[in-house]
Amino acid sequence: MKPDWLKVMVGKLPLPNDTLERCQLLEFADSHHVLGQVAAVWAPSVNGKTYDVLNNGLYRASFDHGMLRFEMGRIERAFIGSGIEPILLKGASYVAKGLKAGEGRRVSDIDILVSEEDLVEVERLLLAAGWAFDEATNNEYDQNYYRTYMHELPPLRHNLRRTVIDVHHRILPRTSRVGVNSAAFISGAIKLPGHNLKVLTEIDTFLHSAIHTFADGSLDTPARSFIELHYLFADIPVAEHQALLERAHIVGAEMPLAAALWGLKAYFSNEQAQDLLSDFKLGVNPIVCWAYMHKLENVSTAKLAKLLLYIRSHYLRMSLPRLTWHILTKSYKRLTQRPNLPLPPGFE
Amino acid sequence: MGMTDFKPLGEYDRRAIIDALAAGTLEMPLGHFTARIKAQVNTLVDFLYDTYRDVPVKTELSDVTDISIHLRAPSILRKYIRTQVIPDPGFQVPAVPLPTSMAALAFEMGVNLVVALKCCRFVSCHAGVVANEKGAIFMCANSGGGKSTLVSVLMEDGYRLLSDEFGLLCMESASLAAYPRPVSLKNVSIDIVRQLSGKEWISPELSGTPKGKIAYRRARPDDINKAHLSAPAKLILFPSFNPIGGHYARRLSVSEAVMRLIPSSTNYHLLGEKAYLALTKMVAGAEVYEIAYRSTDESLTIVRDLAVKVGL
Amino acid sequence: MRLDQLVVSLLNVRKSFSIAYDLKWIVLRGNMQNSNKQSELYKAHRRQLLRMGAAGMPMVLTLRASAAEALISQLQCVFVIPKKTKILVDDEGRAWVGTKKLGADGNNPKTKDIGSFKDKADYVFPAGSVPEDYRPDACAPNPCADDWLAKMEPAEIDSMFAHLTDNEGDYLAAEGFSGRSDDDDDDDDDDDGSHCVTNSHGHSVETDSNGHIVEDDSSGYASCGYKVYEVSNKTVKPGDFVSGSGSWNLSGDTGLYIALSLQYADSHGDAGGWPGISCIVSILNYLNP
Amino acid sequence: MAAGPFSSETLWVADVANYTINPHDDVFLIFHKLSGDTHILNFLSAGILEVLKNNGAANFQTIAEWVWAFLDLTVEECPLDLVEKTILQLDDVALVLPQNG
Repeated sequence: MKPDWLKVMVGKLPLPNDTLERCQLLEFADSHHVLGQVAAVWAPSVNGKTYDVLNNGLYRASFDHGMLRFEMGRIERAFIGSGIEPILLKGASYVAKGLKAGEGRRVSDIDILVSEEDLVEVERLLLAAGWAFDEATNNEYDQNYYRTYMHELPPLRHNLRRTVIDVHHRILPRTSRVGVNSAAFISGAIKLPGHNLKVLTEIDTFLHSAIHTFADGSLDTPARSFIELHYLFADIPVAEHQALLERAHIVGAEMPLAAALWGLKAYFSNEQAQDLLSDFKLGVNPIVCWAYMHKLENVSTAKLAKLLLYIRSHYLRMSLPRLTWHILTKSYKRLTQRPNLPLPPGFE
Repeated sequence: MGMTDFKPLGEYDRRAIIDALAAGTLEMPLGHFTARIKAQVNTLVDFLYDTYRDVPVKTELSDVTDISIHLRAPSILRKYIRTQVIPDPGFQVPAVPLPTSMAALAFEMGVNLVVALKCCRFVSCHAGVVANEKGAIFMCANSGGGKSTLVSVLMEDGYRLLSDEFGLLCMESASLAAYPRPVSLKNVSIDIVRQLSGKEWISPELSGTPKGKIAYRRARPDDINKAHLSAPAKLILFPSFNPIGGHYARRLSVSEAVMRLIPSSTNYHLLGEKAYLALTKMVAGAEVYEIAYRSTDESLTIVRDLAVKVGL
Repeated sequence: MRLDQLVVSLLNVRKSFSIAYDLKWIVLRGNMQNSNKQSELYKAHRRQLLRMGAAGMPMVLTLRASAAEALISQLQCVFVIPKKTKILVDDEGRAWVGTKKLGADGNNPKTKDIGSFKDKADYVFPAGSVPEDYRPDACAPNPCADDWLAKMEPAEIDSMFAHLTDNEGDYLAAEGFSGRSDDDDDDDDDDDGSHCVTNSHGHSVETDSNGHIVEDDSSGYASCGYKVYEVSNKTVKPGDFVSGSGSWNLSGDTGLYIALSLQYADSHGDAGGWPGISCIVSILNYLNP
Repeated sequence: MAAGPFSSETLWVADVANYTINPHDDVFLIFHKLSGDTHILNFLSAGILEVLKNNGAANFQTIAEWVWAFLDLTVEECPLDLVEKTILQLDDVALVLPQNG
């Protein structure tokens, strides 16, 4: 990927006129799952084949959004009378709130956050309503691993619709080295008008995206994450930037915030992000930056970068002995089992 | 730019095609789609020269394309196909690693998969479609139903080829779009069609493929030149080759037809209500039959009778 | 055929979704064809429908299966290899699959069982059928190591494959090859004595008039020329052997079974009694729609 | 199965605003806009949607009585239990919803 392609994808630079480069950009966007977001920006102002290709992205996104709205209703149905109001996270909340970050965005599974004391009841109600644990994780090791060390239940797939819910009870794994205050996020959540569901505030939404991108999980779709951060940051009025810093301090998200601001500066030349960063005490880990840049831009070193990010993400999640044991077990499992096959469009 | 810049692939000299393939700038219109092809496989060049010789192509891109196909080697030993467009998060278009000698098969499979799974302008169903000026015959079957043989036979019976692998239903007009591609023939059907159409229309055979012996029946210049013409479905068939059973034609109700068509579609759910409306509209405008036959001749007789019955 | 067997083989056939629909279809529409809404016939059909509904058949049918989903679901099929099934492989990649007695020390077959196992094999695959990795080392060349299969009359080979035309699908297999009648059990009786096995020391051994091997060594197990793979009663999920890029990654004993299944599918499609063949074929259709 | 908690007193409504239904013979094609799913209903499941559409929310017992009258059926022909099972099948695909949902 060329570094300035992300600017093109959010409309800060025009689409390349060179046909081959335009092809490559669109193919990159598609394979990085942001074609729909590029389409949301460019489809209205282009025609011909460029429009046709972008239109494919719009179809997929609108399918995902339809699926998402339906599943929101199904989740509310499953929780009827329980008084539980799950908090929508990530893509689900962007679409539900009608944020720019949601326009044209793919949503493959639904992330919800519930308080830890509700967890048992939430699991019971979802299982009763037809969700079930995937075969992949329905084994003792994975179940124990998730429940003991992770911040979420193993993914639940609905046995009729094949849609997936990730039920989080914390923002980050129990074992995480980044001490994020999950309770602060949960108590700060606001009701989604017309639903028995909740969403995070603008500031928390941005912070959570930063945490998810930089402190949790290896970054599989860097382009999508950076575009997301770009839009979510733009949703926060400049007047509230100070509040953003303070909130980051309260919830313990300084490091991810710093990294996110670096990303916005590096890929979108965002001055406000730069100003905030310079006010910032905490620096950004150069290795992390290197890894992300190479994963995003440089195919030849991408593998190494991915490995770095993989190990790092687990390093962030757990202590070293546990990490070693986990990676050993996982690689053993990888050797002994075949990967599960991917699902077709819309059935993820 | 535009069609004026296109000329039949067969009229280019080999060097130009090879360079364009290497640069990934070979542009090929396929009905309403265009494909960008990148490859470093000689056997593919041979195949294109033979089977796509009448298809107009450009060696430079005039615009972005719906389909982007890249044949490349994951290892020294094998070449396999990988489309550069991934239809869905985590969903990779599956492709069997095939020896270079089967690059043709890999290419055909790859193009079909992209059209089936990625292109959203049409409802795509597993179906072969032929048409005359009055309308189209839509033959819905998985591979093995003798669909391709039937398509080839009807091509000799005065119909033009719309598509072999996937029937493409336009959501606005509920009519069938042309997608004239080589008709893929398996095992015994190869000889049947070779005798019927003449050997000059049949590609060299690939043997030992996962599907057994395979050869392609080239689309005719007329099929290709009329690719912009859509046709309304007049006759919808669910054929099954049934050597040990009887032969019959059973009329299906609208609801049963829709029930059979939806599972045969690769993108019905993706397209939502527009697809439902188009599909039901197509069915309403046609007569639908489930047919079974014991031989190619028998299938032709049955289809001819039904075609007459619906005024084709 | 018992009903449960019928259903099993029904669900085993390639277009399982459409068949499943056909079954439900009966429930949804009864057998009624535009009969007059007041007629007794019409009411009778409705009552029949309600009885089947009360018996648990669905009153709502959702048409979710897109071809793409059907393709994926085909990859989830699972089958169990019949009890006692063993695969005997020679150094040229021939394979004999059967359930008859074949003693083994690890992968080394008991030399005196080899001849009879080959004679009574349910399926025979020609040279080159078995992937290199699964083949044993060749033994030192000796006079009787020539290809007895090649020397057989076509008719004899046909008779070996005769039972493939028992067109009973996986239901036959579900009974562990016992679908074979005894008369074809001794297909290739006229053993020409070319069943040769060499033991660990490379000494050749002859077969007696009954085609049973008389070997001249104490070890009793062939350490070259032949290998045996025990796949009895193993549960196979072929989809697990297909990588995300759609290629086959075959490993382990069941990997060999799948390799042979692919050979079988090439020549016979999903006809005949090869256990799990319809599952394999449905996956091939997924890989090459 | 059901899509969530319910009781014999739960009041059910049909999601009328979100589906289009076309009868063919005694079979009904339904497209459900929210789920994007296409369903085939028979006269009983379709009849339940129809009475709910005409009469508004009701519990199992009341719906059954409406259905018996509407389809000219006796309780012997169409037991309450079957009506309940069918309503729950409709609940599974969100064609009917509990009212307070």
